[in-house]
Amino acid sequence: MFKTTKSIVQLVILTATCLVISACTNSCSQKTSSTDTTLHFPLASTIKGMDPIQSNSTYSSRVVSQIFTPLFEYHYLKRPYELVPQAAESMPEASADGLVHTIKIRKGMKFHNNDCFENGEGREVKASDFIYSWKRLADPDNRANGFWIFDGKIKGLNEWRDAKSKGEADYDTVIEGMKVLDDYTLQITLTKPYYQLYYTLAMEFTAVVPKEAVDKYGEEFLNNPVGSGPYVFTEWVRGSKITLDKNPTFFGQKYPSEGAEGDKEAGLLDDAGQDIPFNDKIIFYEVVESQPLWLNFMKGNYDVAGIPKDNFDAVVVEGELSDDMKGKGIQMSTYLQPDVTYIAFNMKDPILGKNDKLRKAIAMAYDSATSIDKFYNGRGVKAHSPIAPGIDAYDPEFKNPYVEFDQSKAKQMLKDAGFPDGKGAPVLEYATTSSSTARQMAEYFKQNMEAVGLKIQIASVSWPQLQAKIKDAKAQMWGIAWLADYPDAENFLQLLYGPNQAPGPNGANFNNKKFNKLYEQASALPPGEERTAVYQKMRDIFVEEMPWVPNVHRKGYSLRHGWIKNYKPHAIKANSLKYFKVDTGKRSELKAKL
Amino acid sequence: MKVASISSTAIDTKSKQDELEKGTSLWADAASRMKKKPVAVVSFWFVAFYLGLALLCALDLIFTSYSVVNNDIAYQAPTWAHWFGTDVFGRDVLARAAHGTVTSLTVGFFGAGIAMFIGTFFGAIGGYFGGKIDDLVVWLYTTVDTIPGILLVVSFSFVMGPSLKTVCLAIGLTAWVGHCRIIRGEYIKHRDQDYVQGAAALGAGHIRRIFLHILPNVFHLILINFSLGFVGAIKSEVILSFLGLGVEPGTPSWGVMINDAKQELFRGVWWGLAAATIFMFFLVLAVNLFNSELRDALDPKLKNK
Amino acid sequence: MLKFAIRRTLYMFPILFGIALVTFLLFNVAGGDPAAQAAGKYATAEKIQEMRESLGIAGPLHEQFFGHLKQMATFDFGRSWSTKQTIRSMIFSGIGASVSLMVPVYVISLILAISLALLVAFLRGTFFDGATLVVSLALMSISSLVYILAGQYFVGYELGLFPINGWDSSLIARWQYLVLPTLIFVVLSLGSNVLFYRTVFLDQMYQDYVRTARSKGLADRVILFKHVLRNAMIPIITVVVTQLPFMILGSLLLESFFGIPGLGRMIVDAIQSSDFPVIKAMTTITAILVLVFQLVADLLYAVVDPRVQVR
Amino acid sequence: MSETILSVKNLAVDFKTDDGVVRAVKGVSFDIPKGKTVGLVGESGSGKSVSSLAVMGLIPNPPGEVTSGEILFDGQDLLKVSDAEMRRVRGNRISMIFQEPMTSLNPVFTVGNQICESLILHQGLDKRAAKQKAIELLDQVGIPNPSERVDSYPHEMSGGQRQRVMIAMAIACEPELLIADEPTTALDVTIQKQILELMADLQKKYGMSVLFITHDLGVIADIADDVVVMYRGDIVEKGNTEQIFQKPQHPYTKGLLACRPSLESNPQRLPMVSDFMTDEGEEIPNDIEATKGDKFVRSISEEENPIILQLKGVQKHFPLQKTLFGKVTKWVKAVDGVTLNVRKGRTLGLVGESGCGKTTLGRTVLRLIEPTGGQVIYDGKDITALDPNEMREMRKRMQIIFQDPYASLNPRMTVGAAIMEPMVIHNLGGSKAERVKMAGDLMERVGLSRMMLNRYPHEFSGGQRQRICIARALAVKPDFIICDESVSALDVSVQAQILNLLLDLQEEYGLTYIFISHDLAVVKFISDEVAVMYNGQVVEMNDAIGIYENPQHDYTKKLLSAIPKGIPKTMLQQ
Repeated sequence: MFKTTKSIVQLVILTATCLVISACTNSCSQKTSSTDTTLHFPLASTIKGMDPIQSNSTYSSRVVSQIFTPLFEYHYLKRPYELVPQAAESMPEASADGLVHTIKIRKGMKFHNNDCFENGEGREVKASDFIYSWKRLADPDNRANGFWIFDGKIKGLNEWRDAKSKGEADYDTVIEGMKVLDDYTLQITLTKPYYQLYYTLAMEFTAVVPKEAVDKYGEEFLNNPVGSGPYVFTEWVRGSKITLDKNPTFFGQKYPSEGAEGDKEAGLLDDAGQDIPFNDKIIFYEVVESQPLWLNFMKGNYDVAGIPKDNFDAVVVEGELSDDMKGKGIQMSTYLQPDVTYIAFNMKDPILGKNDKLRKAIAMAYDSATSIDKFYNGRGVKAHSPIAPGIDAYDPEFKNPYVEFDQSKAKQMLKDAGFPDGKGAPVLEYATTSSSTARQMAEYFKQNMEAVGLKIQIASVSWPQLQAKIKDAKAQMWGIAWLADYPDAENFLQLLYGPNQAPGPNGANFNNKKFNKLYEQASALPPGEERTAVYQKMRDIFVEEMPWVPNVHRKGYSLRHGWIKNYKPHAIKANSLKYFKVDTGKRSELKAKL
Repeated sequence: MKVASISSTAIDTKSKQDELEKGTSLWADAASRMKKKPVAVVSFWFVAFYLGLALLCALDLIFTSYSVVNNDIAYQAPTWAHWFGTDVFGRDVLARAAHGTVTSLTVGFFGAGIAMFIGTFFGAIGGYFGGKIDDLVVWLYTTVDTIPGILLVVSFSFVMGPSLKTVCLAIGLTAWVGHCRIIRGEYIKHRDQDYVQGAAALGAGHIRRIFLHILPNVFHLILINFSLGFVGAIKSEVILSFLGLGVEPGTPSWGVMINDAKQELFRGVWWGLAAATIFMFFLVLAVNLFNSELRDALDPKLKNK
Repeated sequence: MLKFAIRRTLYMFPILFGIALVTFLLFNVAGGDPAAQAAGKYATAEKIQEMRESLGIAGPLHEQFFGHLKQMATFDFGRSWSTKQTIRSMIFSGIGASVSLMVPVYVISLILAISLALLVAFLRGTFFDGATLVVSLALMSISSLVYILAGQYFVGYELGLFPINGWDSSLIARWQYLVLPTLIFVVLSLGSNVLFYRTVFLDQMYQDYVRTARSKGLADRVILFKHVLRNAMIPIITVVVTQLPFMILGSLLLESFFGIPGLGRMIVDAIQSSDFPVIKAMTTITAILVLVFQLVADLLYAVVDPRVQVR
Repeated sequence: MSETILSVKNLAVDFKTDDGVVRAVKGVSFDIPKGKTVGLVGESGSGKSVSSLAVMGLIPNPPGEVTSGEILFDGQDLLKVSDAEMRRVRGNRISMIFQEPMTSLNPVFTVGNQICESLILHQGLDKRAAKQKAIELLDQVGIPNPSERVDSYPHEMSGGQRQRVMIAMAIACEPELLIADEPTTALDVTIQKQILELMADLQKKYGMSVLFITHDLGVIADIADDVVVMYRGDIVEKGNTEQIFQKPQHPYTKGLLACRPSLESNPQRLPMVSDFMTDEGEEIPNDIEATKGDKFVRSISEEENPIILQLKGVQKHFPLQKTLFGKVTKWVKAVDGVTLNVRKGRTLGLVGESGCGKTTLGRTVLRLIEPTGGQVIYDGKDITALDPNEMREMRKRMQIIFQDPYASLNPRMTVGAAIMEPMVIHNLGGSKAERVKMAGDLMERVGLSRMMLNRYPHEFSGGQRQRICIARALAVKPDFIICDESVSALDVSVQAQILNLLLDLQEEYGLTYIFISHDLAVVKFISDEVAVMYNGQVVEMNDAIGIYENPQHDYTKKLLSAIPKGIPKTMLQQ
């Protein structure tokens, strides 16, 4: 009896010992040699692919923008944001009526070396490659996410698109509005003035792709991206990590030598005029859960991180990074994001759509200041209109009377709306996604409404379901956010333009004739005071109608380890990784302390 | 025809009541044996405690503060006033955990109850009748069994929208397979036993044999599987919350509390996780222990071991 | 034996039909509209309709069902709607990850649980037996989510013994990421496994043949390891083999939390993005795997248990 | 006085149960002389098996425990030796054969492997030598083709062969003492005879002592030199076989011997233990000889006893093997064309060994199993053609009592509810109170108190349960009852009571019985006519006396000759 017991115990102990030994021989954090300049960059989500024409998420464009190059980009350091040439040789020349734009592209710019090319060597990028890439964006077969930027704007493009879907046109068909003047010169002709055009030419959607790669990889191009950017795609372990290597044939950009105020003092100009990119390799990590992302950052396995909402109090003390974090060499940057979060009403809803007083009552009953504290750790500015900070028509002084939290006024308004103390009002449905935070926000909204007597039912659904609900105009109210694609108020106001109704981007189905007219008027105007005035008129109509409850313009907080040099947050464009520099000496020194 | 007189175990003719000796049913026998086991008694009282707690909470007699919002004291660490601190809206975590009992017990009872009902019904008719009916039952449960449970549950909540009802139904509609298999096996075993054959010889019909004769003899398995399913349902609720398919937002639930903890832990808020885990741990452990004792007491095979 | 295998294989067809029916009902009829989502943030009505057609969800239901059956029959589920990869390549890349997590988990927990259960069965009725019973039940009384949260926080972060999560495509570099999830998985499955195997062993300990073996003068050790173990292997093998498909399919929770790009994670992603082809493919493949391994279990049963005559 | 190999002194064994400590063996003492066979006889619960397990040191602990006494084997107290030493004795010097040949062998090892185990362990043989020895042993115990069968698995052998394997295993190390615990109880009589002969041969060959435990006095008489009679944990009488059988001293022994139906006599009623002894164990004067030599026969007349049940070519075939497409290629012909007549108010005995189809036939008659061919005509109606409603009506007239009283009552139903269920189904007795009264009357009629109606089956003994089954069958006032091995699971003393009860009821209600049994003596006692079944067919039918005194068919003859005569071998030699 004793013998058996012993042998089993031995077995158990042996197994356990093996585990422990294996644990101890393992170096517990990722090894980084002192000369390894790899940038470890976490993405708080998985991404679907790396095809520029589909890259509509912040996470995928983060990766795409390292591999591909559009014509323009934003100056890395200057604020407000300023377009500068990237693949283009210089900024374009526009005709007097603003309809014809001529753009010169860089000479000697090459695609990444890839098997799709002869000998595996990337060939030179020509003007025709851009035309090809844009046709790809317009090709109905590709169902590109980004086509809206050109939709109805470029002469002959929509016609080509229709013809293509009927099989009457192909990529060789010449489009009037997109011409190649010579190998290095392009000309775009617009149907009407489109002052956001240059912005769109800085978006990843318009980046240049080689036909050879698209032909070779077909549908799987999104898994095998070939571009002309500073980094070359090497490997993607889907759902886990993406490895990019420095592009040896990159066309040679330099680190900018001028910046905004204070940049020099911050050391952001130390590397002025040097060749970028600095780092040999970027590894992106797809980390869905916030806990492992944060823990890995704290271990120094990731170089940068946002601050999870729930860690905020531990990390930021009175707006400053905590001493503990500072002691670890961690640095923080904050910046206002050109975005707005809001609660949208479905204006087609028979109750909400026809009763502006009810909408206003809801807006006044909602305590957005507390919600900013609670859900954004105070990281944000209360929103009064759809237009976000950092954009021409944004007025920090502007006050929307209906978003001032006041329960008694809200009750009065509710009475005016025909529902004294909520009596007679039906139960309203608030749709939300089901993540912890979204759910808590919904609960918070419900609590606020119940305080004035309105009954709310929360429908918690998946993100695709929420989108489907909005696109079918079946949702009543929902919380959502919009992040600017480019720094122009038009990008926000189009969310309320009547013809953009669901399934278009105008999910609230707001359709106000005056507003629509003003929108059309503004789009024909060049940037300037006149246009800003029109934007502000539109804003005032918004306030009178309140198709949304604007909630917050968020503030970005980003953290990085002390060994990351040249870090400056950029709210619109995600291609800044090429400017970052890993200080390897400092990395080994600081990491040892973590 | 009075069926009740057969199913009820005692014959209570008033005139003869005092004459008749009292019999001890196998249930009473098991109960008396359970009473002698301290573990069984303690776990029974634990479960009873939870039931009482849930009842009092459901009637809003205790921990009435569970939904009182006070944003000024959000995420307060445990104090004498709030033993398990407060949550994101300054609500008392202990009160919420206590009210979470209602949710958990509801999910446990209805989830397992639905599963038992479906599983017993199909298992009984399949095992009893055999042949084509049995083929159909086997086909049904094999089909359900081979589809990953999670996909089924997700689809149900797609259709019905997440709510307590959905959670119960989704769990019930997926968890019956194992039970069905066991019950079917038992019915196959029992249908040929002498007491069933005897009932048949006395003229008892199928319904009578299935429900009045065999069912009471497999009922202990239903009870045991119910308590296993009960525990499974409570644990599933947590996973469903993780997938965002849990109860309606605002309803106190351990699953939601544990799920929220995945972020809260890092701001040092451990009490939500602690409260939910402790509440759940003791309930599940008590049911598990009770089940294990119940099995010993009810399963004749294990008797005298 | 061959005839039995053929019959069992044929038996899979009605089941597969059932699976096709259930998945179709759930996803094509009752599920959300994937087209709206796939169309993106600047969608138009035409674009969505266009999308529906290209996704094969536009026609009348019976045509859709026929298409669904055809896909299942040809194993050609096409490409994922969201990642555009062929589903075949997605599955091949996912299997490796899932298997490299689940094989160690499986082997370790099997060895550990069986040795513990043997020990407990041997010491039945003692304090050690009772304690193991209670500890096992206690282990089963904590949500698996709590194990993961606590494991990542304490073992990965506070103690820093292993990487908190991560992945490496090289098998050799990968293992360090696997330690923590493996550890957690083993712990969270240990309780129920020990109890199950204990019951299996105890069942055997009271069989008449054990008494016969004792009457021959055999030592308890021999009886346990030779007679009891061999008989207990019969139910154990059935359970172990029928669990094998889940080894390939991986663990949904662990893969999500530990960033392991396996099939479990793939299913979660597909659910969250209503990626029907992937869901259909995974459902069908799971079902076939389950059925195949049930068949294997039955055949193995016949090998281990001489009493079973497979006809 | 011959040398003693084993001497048990004052042995007491306790069992802990949930209801307290039960003393199963209350201080017994007996000796086993070298080279002799001692029969340990007693009814269930007498403590005979526990005593033998105690000798082997195999009392399961917990819950059992030897609380006092000595077991001297070859001068050594087995209760005091270490585990390791005890293991050297077990299987080597003392070995044991168990009752259940089906479960006592490990199903996953070959029989050879299991025989070799003790050879390798105790005699230090290597594998090849052990296997060689195993083949020899199998040959010795009469397994044909031993060099092939050595690699067989237990399930590939018949019950008798398995018991031979068990014996081979037990004698492998040529033990000094062989303990056989009911080794033939689960076997058919013809097989039993072979096994007993084999054991006697082997004992002679090896000069072993044998402790033979059984409830069957007939077997004891055949094999034992000395007899020890146990009753409720005590030894009531011991002595040499002839003396016990000729001049039993203790009233229990007297009763036991008397209540056994025998082939030689045919009394009108069986004597019962209670005729000899009160419940407290006091003797009641009685003369055993009174019934000896009775040859009671009931008359059969066409007027009073017309043929009420006719079986015409009844068939029941079960499919055994199917093709891929469900076509049956092999059938088991459980009942293969049986034609029989049963007379009203009389008993037809149906006798045969296990697997002969007698039980299937019984159930087919009641349509508990649907026949695949033939007709069952009861009182002029073809039962096989009745619709469900007519069949339900018919069930009032035809009833069945099963073998296992433990399995045939629903354990979750009070006996009152069980007895009243048929009344509810068939709407007998207007009110519940009336039904309770009727149930009470039935209880009293079968010899139980009406006060017990609210009790549950598990609170009754086997004999009482069988009485309840009879009461339940009587509840519908049937005129025909099939008794399917209805007394086979009972102790002899109880069996006698039930048989007498059945006879009384037959007289009182004019019942017709088909009495199915494997026990020829019982069938002979209770039946007017006897049919012998073999391989699904009736091979011989005659009146009860005739079939025993003048068997025609070879199988009947074989069956009769295999029955232990119940006469001590020493007397036969005289």
